[in-house]
Amino acid sequence: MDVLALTPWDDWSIFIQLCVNGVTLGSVYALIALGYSMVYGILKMLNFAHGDVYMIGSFLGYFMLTSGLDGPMNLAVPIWLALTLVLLVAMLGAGLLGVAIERFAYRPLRNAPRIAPLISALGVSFFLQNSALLLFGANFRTYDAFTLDGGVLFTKGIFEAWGKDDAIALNLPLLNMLVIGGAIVLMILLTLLVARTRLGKAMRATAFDREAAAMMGINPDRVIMATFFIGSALAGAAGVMVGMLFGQVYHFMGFLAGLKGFTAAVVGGIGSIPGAMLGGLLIGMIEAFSTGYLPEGSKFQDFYVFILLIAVMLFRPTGLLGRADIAKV
Amino acid sequence: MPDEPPIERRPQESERPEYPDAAQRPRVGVDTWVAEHGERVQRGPLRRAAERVPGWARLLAFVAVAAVFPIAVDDEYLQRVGVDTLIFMLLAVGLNVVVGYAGLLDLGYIAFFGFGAYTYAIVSSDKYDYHWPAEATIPFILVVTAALGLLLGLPSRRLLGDYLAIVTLFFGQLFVTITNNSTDVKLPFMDRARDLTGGPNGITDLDPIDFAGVELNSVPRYFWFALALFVLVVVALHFVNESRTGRAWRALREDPLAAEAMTMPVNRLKLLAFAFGAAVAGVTGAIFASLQTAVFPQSFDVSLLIILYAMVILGGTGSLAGVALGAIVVNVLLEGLTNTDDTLPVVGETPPRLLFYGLVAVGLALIVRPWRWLAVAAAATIAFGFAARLVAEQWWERGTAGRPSQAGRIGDLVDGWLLFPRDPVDIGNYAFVALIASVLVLTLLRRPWRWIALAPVLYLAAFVWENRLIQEPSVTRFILLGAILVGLMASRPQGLFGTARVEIA
Amino acid sequence: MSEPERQNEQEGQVERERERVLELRAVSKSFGGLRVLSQLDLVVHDGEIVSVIGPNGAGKTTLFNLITGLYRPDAGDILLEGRSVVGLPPWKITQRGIARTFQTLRLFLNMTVRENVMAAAYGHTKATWLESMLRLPRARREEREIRRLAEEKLGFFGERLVGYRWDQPAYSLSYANRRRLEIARATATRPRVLLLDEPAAGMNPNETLEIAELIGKLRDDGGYTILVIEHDMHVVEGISDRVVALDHGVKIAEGSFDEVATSPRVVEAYLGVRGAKEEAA
Amino acid sequence: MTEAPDTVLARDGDRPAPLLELREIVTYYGEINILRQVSLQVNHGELVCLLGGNASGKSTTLKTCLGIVRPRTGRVVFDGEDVTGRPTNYRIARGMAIVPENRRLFAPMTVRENLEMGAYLNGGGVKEDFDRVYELFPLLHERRSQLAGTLSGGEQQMVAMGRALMSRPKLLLMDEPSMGLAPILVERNFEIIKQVHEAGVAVFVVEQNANVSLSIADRGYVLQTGRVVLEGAASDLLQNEDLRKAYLGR
Repeated sequence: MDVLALTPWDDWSIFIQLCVNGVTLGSVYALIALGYSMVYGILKMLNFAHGDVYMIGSFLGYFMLTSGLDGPMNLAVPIWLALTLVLLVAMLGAGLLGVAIERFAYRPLRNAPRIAPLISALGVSFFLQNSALLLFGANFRTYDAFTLDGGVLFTKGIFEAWGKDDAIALNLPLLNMLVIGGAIVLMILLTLLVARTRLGKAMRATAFDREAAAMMGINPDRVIMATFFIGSALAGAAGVMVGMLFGQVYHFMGFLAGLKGFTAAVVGGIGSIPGAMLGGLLIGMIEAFSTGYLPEGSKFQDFYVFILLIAVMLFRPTGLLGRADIAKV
Repeated sequence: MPDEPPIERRPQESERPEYPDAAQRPRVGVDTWVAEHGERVQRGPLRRAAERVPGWARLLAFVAVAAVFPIAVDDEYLQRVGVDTLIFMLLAVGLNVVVGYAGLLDLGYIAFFGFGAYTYAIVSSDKYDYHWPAEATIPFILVVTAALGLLLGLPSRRLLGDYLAIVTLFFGQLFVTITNNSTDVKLPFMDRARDLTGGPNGITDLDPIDFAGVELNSVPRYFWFALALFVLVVVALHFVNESRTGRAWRALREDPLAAEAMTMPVNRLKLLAFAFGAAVAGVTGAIFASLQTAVFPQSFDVSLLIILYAMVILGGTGSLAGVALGAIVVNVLLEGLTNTDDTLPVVGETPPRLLFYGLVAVGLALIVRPWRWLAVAAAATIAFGFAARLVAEQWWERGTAGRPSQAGRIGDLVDGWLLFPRDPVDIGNYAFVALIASVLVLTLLRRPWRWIALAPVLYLAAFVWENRLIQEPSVTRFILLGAILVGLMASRPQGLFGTARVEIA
Repeated sequence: MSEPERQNEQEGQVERERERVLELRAVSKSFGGLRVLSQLDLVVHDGEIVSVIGPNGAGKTTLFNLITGLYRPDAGDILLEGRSVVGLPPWKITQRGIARTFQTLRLFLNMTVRENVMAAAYGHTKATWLESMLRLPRARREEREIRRLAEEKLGFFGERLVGYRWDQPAYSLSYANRRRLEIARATATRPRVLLLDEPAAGMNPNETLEIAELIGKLRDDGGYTILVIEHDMHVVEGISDRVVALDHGVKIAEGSFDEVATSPRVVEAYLGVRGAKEEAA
Repeated sequence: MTEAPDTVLARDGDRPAPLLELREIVTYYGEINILRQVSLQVNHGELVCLLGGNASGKSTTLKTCLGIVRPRTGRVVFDGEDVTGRPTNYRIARGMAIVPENRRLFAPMTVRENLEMGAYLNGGGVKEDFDRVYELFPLLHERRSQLAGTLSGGEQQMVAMGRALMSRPKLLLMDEPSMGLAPILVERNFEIIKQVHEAGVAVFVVEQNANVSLSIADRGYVLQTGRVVLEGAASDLLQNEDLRKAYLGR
């Protein structure tokens, strides 16, 4: 028992607060993981540049937010519209970036040895990171989402207190609710798209057998492009959400977030959309709980996530919701 | 026979010459695939000649040239670049075992390098007050890094290449996080919180390697030590590669399932490859640490990984000579791009500028065919520049108010040709983004338009270089490296010196 | 026509005495609720050539994958020379004496023809990497031996895979030669039992004829016990001591070629009316 | 029966232009030369087969027709139009359809979804298309919500045929319809091909099994290491000595 710095029994309000943080963070990771998973499903490659697309999306949101004349966006529009606008711009920009990356870095390598697009992806990632460093500098930029309404709305909890006998304080900041809600809406839209629409079916067909799909008249290039657009747009959305949550962005933020999203996708079962969501949530929770309960958790949360990854790899190599491909012999 | 015999098509004149015994060969039902394979493959004469030089001769030639390098070059900076290059070559051949031979994507390789360096630091400094002799330290590091490699490989043993990539990438990141943060750690078995790794300040004042009575107290000595180790490692790896173990590695790279069905314990072999790579990286780390006389977490971050992969890929995975060559090319390139202080004696120009314009020229020469178009493009670019300058002098004074930020012969030349805005940073940034977009668009354009658009794009590249990139050499070289990696993959996935492999999905 | 019959007659008497090299006992396998093999019993005796036929999806290749350890049976036992091999990894099973070829050809394409065969000798060579690194005598001797072994195995195919072809990459081989190389590679593991998965698929009639002869030669000269999946009924007729017909994972007929080919269930599920007519003709 | 407008009357040969024509196609795969000056044609409503051993370039020829492989030189003309530079989806929209080798169904999708994919360019198929296919293969109607990967070999073949017919093709390309199939399925398969052909659709079969394909074809070509070495009426080819020796055996 000494191992743990704190246990949930000590203070339930902390437990609940950590849950909220975990779910919030988890939904962001899930959004990033979805991009990895979708791209892996259709191209069978890990898009290492995905984290950097997320970073660029975040910066695009930042510039949109601060595009007003004096500091934060002070256009004469309601806050919800401003936020939607920021989100849309980031998603569109990140989506287009994803499409460009696919077109120029991955498409020429469709028939190359498997390792080639991975290397190319590393190159793109490195290029984007350093370009961002050149363009935006090494400093953190502050995401002034709070100043949009004078910092009143976002910090105010939905339930300021939840007075019960054991006096558990519950604070659900609106910002967290917005992030969670936004992520859920995006994920529902994505699930519907893949299951119901013609594009979704084409995506599934292309993911299963690209050449056969081409033989049906599906243009795989276009389907892959759409996949990259959607996946990258989700990453862009995640970038804005993270910027608002933590209040800052910087050029190297994509690497670690990408790694976590990536882990989420693998833990959930790569190629599986619900898997990515579950994996994201799990990792968000682990990070949150490790800061509260595990030894040296705030410094070594990455370590605990890594342990989770190893554990899943050991006991369920296909991920929690992934299906084992029967080896075709 | 039927009334109307089926038409038989004789090969036409324009086709390849027939074999002398063509008349006797049966025409239907015989597969001539193999017999004609040789002539069906197109391959340059230069490459065929190069392939005929035996490996040991190449190694000998290299050693002969390299051994005199520290004597011939009496400049400590250059000698230091030489040692660094050898360290990179060692790292590259080690990585090649994992990536090239066994086909495993190991993205945590740098962590083994760092682990070796930190282990050296721990046993050879005042930090823990150990001062082991190098004769013990080096074998020790060899064994512990190999063991760590095995440990990391274990959970990945059932996994496909991609999953291994993420586990190892994460591991590499974790290594930096842990070394960076272990300044004030209280683990369950400790009585109090302790500083384990020195955090960002690292461990300093390491002992120099003192191997078999020879203390490595100068850069040339490190150079020879690294060279000897390199030769040892290359010969050892070559022998292993030629043996049943190496054959099994290659087999599992080709088809792990078939390899397993043919008596090869795939997982064990993967782990072995992993441990081999780790051991080479660990020992190299020890040399690196003692050369630096200090270790810091930042030395082992992901940039180094990318650089190493660039080396291995550029050289062509799987070939020892190729990856070593790749290491030389990439390291010299990167060094050259950051060295803005020196002006090269003969050409009277700083290395970065020379390299940049050189790279652009070589890149164009590789892509543009026929070469007379190159002259046209150059002329068009020059003309475009003067025209732009002329226009700007009329209408946009701010655009010509600046000066080249570095002196040099090329700097003087471009001064009257390029635009130099007064405040180049912002404009340079926008121009940089525009340059990326226009280069991408250029690859999409069709023939005549591509040539027409080439001149302005080249001019834009020069503009961005002179106004923005040249001022931040340490960022620029990585941008260029990333771009080269992507470009190389798109145009020649087997690397500059590698042979294409046939892969059937 | 009387030849197989006579043999079959003898079979009954001799069966007890002949060694059961490979035996499957009530083996079942499902994938995601889909039953691919159920309660399959199969015995292959020493020196026998047994053919497995059946429509696509009948579970033939699954059977091979189970025997070679790529899949693990849900139930039942698989015995090689009386010892169970269930649960062993594929490489160990091959080392014990079951080698196979693949229907879809899985050669090491970028390795040379000779290296392909040499690689398969991994299981019965012992030199460690350290010995190889130092070029110790054992490593050198083994290397010479497996080189000779590879050349001998390749020589089994007459002139097809010898001489300059030794040093050509496997991808440059013709389809038929790739099939031959796969067989050579399998025999280099020194197996007792050879599993051949559609060895004549994609070959023209001449090559098919040749491969049928070769399978007989493998048994007679090489001493292998052979289990083979084949669609070409001419091949099946020409080589088999016994034929087993599967449909939907169940054995629907077993016996001499004639017995199986005329079994109504086999005609209905596999041969079709025309196919049966052709066989009768 | 299947309604394939425009092509029903095309068999009497009053139209001189062939439906599909390959002109001196040269193809490379990486550094290796696969097709060397292959020329052939398929007329309206005709059933043509292309024979050849493995690695003779049969499948590459077919992929060239469809635009999956681009030739280095040579032209592909379909229905009077040069489609050499056109992508696959364009050619399919103009009336090609293919039953790929080994069927290549979308295993994790249902039978109905597989059929929809066949009519992808028509927005997933209208009711008549489904009715037409279900009429030809009533079993598919029964199995329409089942996952294609769980069907037996024969049923999968029906889905593959049905999927190709969903786009109402003028030309049906068939890649090795007998490859790796049980005798009973080969037999059924070729009956279906005959049926489709009799409904007026031109069929181009690429096969290794000379006997069964020549017995239903109008004309045939023999391909060998990337060259057409023989061509003629199917009945004549069946008599050809070289071909008999090489492809028909005994």
